[in-house]
Amino acid sequence: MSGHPKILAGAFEVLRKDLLIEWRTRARLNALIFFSLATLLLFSFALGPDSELLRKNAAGYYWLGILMASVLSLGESFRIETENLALDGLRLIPTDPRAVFLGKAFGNAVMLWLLSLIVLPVMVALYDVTIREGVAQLAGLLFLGCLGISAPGTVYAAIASNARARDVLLPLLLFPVLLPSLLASVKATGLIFEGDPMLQLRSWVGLLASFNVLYWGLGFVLFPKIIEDD
Amino acid sequence: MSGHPKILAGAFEVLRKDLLIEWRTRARLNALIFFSLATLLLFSFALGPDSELLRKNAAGYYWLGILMASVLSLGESFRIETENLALDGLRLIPTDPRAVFLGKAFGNAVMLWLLSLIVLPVMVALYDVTIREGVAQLAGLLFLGCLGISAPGTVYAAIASNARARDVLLPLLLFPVLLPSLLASVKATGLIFEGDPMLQLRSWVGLLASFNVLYWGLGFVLFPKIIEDD
Amino acid sequence: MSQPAAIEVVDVSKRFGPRWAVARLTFTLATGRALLLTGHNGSGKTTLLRMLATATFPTAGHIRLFGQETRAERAALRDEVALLSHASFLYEDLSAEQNLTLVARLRGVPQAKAAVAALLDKVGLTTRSDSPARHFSAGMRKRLAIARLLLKRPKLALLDEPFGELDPAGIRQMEALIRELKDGGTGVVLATHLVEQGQSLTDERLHLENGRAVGAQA
Amino acid sequence: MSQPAAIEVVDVSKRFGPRWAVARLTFTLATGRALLLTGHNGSGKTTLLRMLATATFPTAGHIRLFGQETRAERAALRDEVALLSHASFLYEDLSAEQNLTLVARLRGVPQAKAAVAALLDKVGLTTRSDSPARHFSAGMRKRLAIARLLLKRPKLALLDEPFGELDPAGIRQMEALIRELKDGGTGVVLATHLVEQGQSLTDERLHLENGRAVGAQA
Amino acid sequence: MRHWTLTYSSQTQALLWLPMILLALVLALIGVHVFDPKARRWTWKALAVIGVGMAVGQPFLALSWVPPEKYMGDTGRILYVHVPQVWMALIALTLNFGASLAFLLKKSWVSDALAEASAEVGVLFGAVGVTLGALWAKPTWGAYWTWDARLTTAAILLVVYSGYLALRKFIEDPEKRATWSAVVGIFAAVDIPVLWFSVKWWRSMHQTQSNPSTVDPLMTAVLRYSATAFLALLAVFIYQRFLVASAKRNEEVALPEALPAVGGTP
Ligand code: HEM
Ligand SMILES: Nc1ncnc2c1ncn2[C@@H]1O[C@H](COP(=O)(O)OP(=O)(O)OP(=O)(O)O)[C@@H](O)[C@H]1O
Ligand SMILES: Nc1ncnc2c1ncn2[C@@H]1O[C@H](COP(=O)(O)OP(=O)(O)OP(=O)(O)O)[C@@H](O)[C@H]1O
Ligand SMILES: [Mg+2]
Ligand SMILES: [Mg+2]
Repeated sequence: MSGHPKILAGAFEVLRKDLLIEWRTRARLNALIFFSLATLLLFSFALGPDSELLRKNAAGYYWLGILMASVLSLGESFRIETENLALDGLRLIPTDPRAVFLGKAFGNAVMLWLLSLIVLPVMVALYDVTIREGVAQLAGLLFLGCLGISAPGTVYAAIASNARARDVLLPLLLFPVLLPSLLASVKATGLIFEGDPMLQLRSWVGLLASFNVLYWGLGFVLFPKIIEDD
Repeated sequence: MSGHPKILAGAFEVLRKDLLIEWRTRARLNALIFFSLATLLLFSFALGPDSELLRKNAAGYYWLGILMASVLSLGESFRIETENLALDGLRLIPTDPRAVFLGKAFGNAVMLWLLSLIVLPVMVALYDVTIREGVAQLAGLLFLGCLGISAPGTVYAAIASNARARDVLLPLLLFPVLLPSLLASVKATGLIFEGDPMLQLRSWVGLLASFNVLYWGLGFVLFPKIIEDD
Repeated sequence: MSQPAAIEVVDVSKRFGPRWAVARLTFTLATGRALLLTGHNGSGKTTLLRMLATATFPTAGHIRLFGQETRAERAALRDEVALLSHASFLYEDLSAEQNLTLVARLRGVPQAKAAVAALLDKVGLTTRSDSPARHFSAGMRKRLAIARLLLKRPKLALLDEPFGELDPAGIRQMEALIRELKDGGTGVVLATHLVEQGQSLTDERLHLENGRAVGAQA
Repeated sequence: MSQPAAIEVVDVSKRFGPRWAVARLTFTLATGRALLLTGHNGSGKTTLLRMLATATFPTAGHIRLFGQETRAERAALRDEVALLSHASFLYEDLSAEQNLTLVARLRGVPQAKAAVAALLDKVGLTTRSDSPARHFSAGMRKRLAIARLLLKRPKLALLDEPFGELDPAGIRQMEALIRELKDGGTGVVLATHLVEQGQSLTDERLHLENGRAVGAQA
Repeated sequence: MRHWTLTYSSQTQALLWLPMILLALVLALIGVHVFDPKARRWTWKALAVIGVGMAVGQPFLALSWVPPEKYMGDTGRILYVHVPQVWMALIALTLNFGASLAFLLKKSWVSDALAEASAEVGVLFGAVGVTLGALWAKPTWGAYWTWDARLTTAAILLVVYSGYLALRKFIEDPEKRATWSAVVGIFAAVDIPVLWFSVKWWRSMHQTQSNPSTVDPLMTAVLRYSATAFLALLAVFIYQRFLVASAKRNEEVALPEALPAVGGTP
């Protein structure tokens, strides 16, 4: 019934729709940017004016900002699906649930990645860090990290959006599961900021990549179980 | 028309309703607790295994955790009002909009306060801090801080719940305004953890209290403008 | 003018973005009379009713209910006006009974508990009084919304498609209810697409087209 | 059995929490025939239609459409079955046109653009094709949902209160549409509280009471 | 690590085999329990007797019979509880993974109830193990808690599964609860190997798994003995919790009298 090209075509349509909605409301990315900027600022405020400390932990704060933003972004991405039972409508068109997963997860990853790139210069200025290992490498790493957040994030957001207390349930489920891959992102980003004399970057990126393969595979297989109602 | 006793009675009913919903779904507080625990873990994880650093900044992390939770809690508290235009229904009963403000803001403050108290022992253990100035004092300070978050938080949550992309809008609006009172909370809490040889605690608490008076006053006056549609 | 008109709409317009949902509308409804509001989809019926209910206010023009300006006297007027709308105003996570009790307490209904029980019985939801509204079917929600409306007899009842989603028995009950309200002296504005049914229940008719009144006012 | 029945419901029950919305229901509908579904509020009509549409599945029992089991063959069946439901399935922030285009592309409708324009015209929303669904009135949403349904002729149309919220002209159009579908060989299940109107459009009737079939099946 | 070059009498040598024999017995009982439904009436009781009996003897062995640990002295004896507790938690959570997978492959209330039981018991054992580890850490490392990789991953694992249990509480509908929590259970299981290998991946101050060949055979024996005792108790706990869970599930999904069972489980 549904060969691979059909899944990809479906995923593309879902992605296109989400980007259209984003474009029409133009709200999510804008607000996300301000949100993570505010979070970055907050860190520097709450932790006092110790700039050495800030620089040392810049990678951690940076990813925390992205993570917090991701919760909001993922929640919003499924809020539009619960209004009018739109997700039911999508399923019944029919759209392959795996296509929905791919489209939404990829869209979320791209959104987060854009966010992280836009916030990057501000973070660099605010925390006074240097990018030692090349911006292209950093951009690639950021994308990998965002992919790693968005795959489990999409699965969990689908669950949370149907349950009571959806807004609070999502981070509760998501954060702990993300911790290991987040750690890998933080460590790798830190090495890019501070230089990588012992050549550890490779192994952290490898770890992150394996998490990605695992999470995307699991999401692809398991997502249909969540949105199908049987 | 609406004397003070009537406003208070209305505020009480609104509070009662929110607590009833919370009790029926039993979801928000539970989820918030896990969420802030996960956030505390996240901080320590993302910032590396430097326990000296953690202890030093414990107050900051603690309030950041509460603040993040507050964003979710406030959003949820107005999500239930947008379904079926329930807030419109409430207004038309009629309920004094100021009663809605008082009920909701107080309910949110209590929720946050409970959260902060429940998370406190875990935080103390995780970050290895000592409470030098007395637990009762700390509890009072926490309540003051939560009141300081919930008054502007309620106003902004009401704004955000009407706008598009509400989830991302709330923190965007909330964070910058909260920075000063948050800073006061963090400093005062830090002094309680680390001792207060120079007797600065008083002035920070004073600052926090003045912010509270200001925010609650402003909220009381401005909230009706937000939920009334004219 | 011994008694002010129940509704007095003076040159009222309401804009959403670039579009006028209601445009330069003027009419009056004497106390105790019932008005039928008809018009094609999107003609502005709901918008008009929401303005009458003080849920929203005109962009231009004035509305007076019982001689009082809606914008200025909203607090007092809301006590006397009731709106049954497309949106049910229900809290999804409260049970049927809790939803009604909340309103009863806020409205200061005496013997709230008994009143709520009687109304739940009246709309046929007694057996489901503990279910949260989230678990209700479309018609059951409508019934609960009707019960909510009846907790305190209003001086003016604004009914937006009250027959929608109701089963035949429910429709008959609703008709009886409207008659009862009228007989008790309550003003009624009834917006519905079931024109014949509506006409048999009302004294006057206002037909809207693109937010404007069309034809002679009955 | 040269041709399998359009609908074959075998001892179907559906539970929500402790409550049975549909209980031990059995009936068949031959291909090309139209069924009227009636019953009081909360009797299980919507639940049954959602099961027929493969939006949800029975707790016990089997449903076969055109000889295919719903649970197993959902992907193939969804291509042939269309549901008009209480919920509109619309994306609030997409315009009318974008909502339809999305569905057209996912369904692989040829010449999507022209088809969408034709349907918008048919339901009278051409002038509003660029407005987001969020700004639509109740009836306009219903019209858009109907257009969404018609993008591809289904083999089985499941209509849950299709007349609700429509203005008189819309109701007439809907009736004509149902006749047209029937004449084209599409099976129709019509759930409505307007019994007479429904009966004139259908061949058989199923009356539900608390999730059970009542009376002889026509 | 801790080399002991003492030699033991042949009597002691023989005793060292006892834990392995008991372990075989416990495993056999668990096997019978799993594969022979009729035996379940008594197998769990036998396991309970063995588990409780061994657990009563355990303090004697751990606290006085085995000599004190070379570097940590008597505090090192927490090892005999800390380590098996953590092992049991990992076994229970792995079982949760299996049950979740089984539910998704073939829906059955048995696997759902088993998933619920194993997660809860796993979190319980894990919490005890981590708490004991923390108590141990104070004298050995000087602080109850450090942000060491093993400890952090252990904490994460507990939070992950607490989230899993919380999710189960939030969903009323039994079908949805079962499906969604199975999915979450599978995602959560990713952290089990992460925890296990954390000591290797991140050079940790926590002890790596020592190899039996480098540890004193007496210590190994007592450790195995304790693990066997806890394994028996784990099986009993999970089984009892499973009975509670399935009773509740049956109540939730029961077809009422007016509706004699048709079709059966979803
Ligand atoms: C959940 C994962 C854990 C596992 C699988 C685990 C396992 C082990 C094992 C196998 C040993 C013995 C190492 C050896 O001597 O061969 C050990 C020792 C120890 N564990 Fe854990 N443990 C875990 C968590 C913890 C936690 C959370 C703490 C403290 C908060 C902790 C504190 C200790 C201490 C202090 C020792 C003695 C270390 C030493 O000999 O230097 N463990 N653990
Ligand atoms: N999600 C749900 N959770 C719990 N109960 C539900 C749910 N959906 C429906 N029900 C219950 O199932 C029964 C049948 O509901 P259904 O919506 O099918 O009725 P209906 O015949 O369509 O009614 P109406 O004419 O009011 O639209 C009702 O008792 C309702 O309360
Ligand atoms: N919030 C809004 N934003 C923008 N436009 C709106 C909004 N609400 C209503 N409109 C527009 O105002 C007009 C009147 O809408 P209204 O809901 O009053 O119609 P109605 O007569 O109640 O229609 P129906 O019979 O379909 O319920 C419509 O063109 C609609 O698109
Ligand atoms: Mg309307
Ligand atoms: Mg229905």
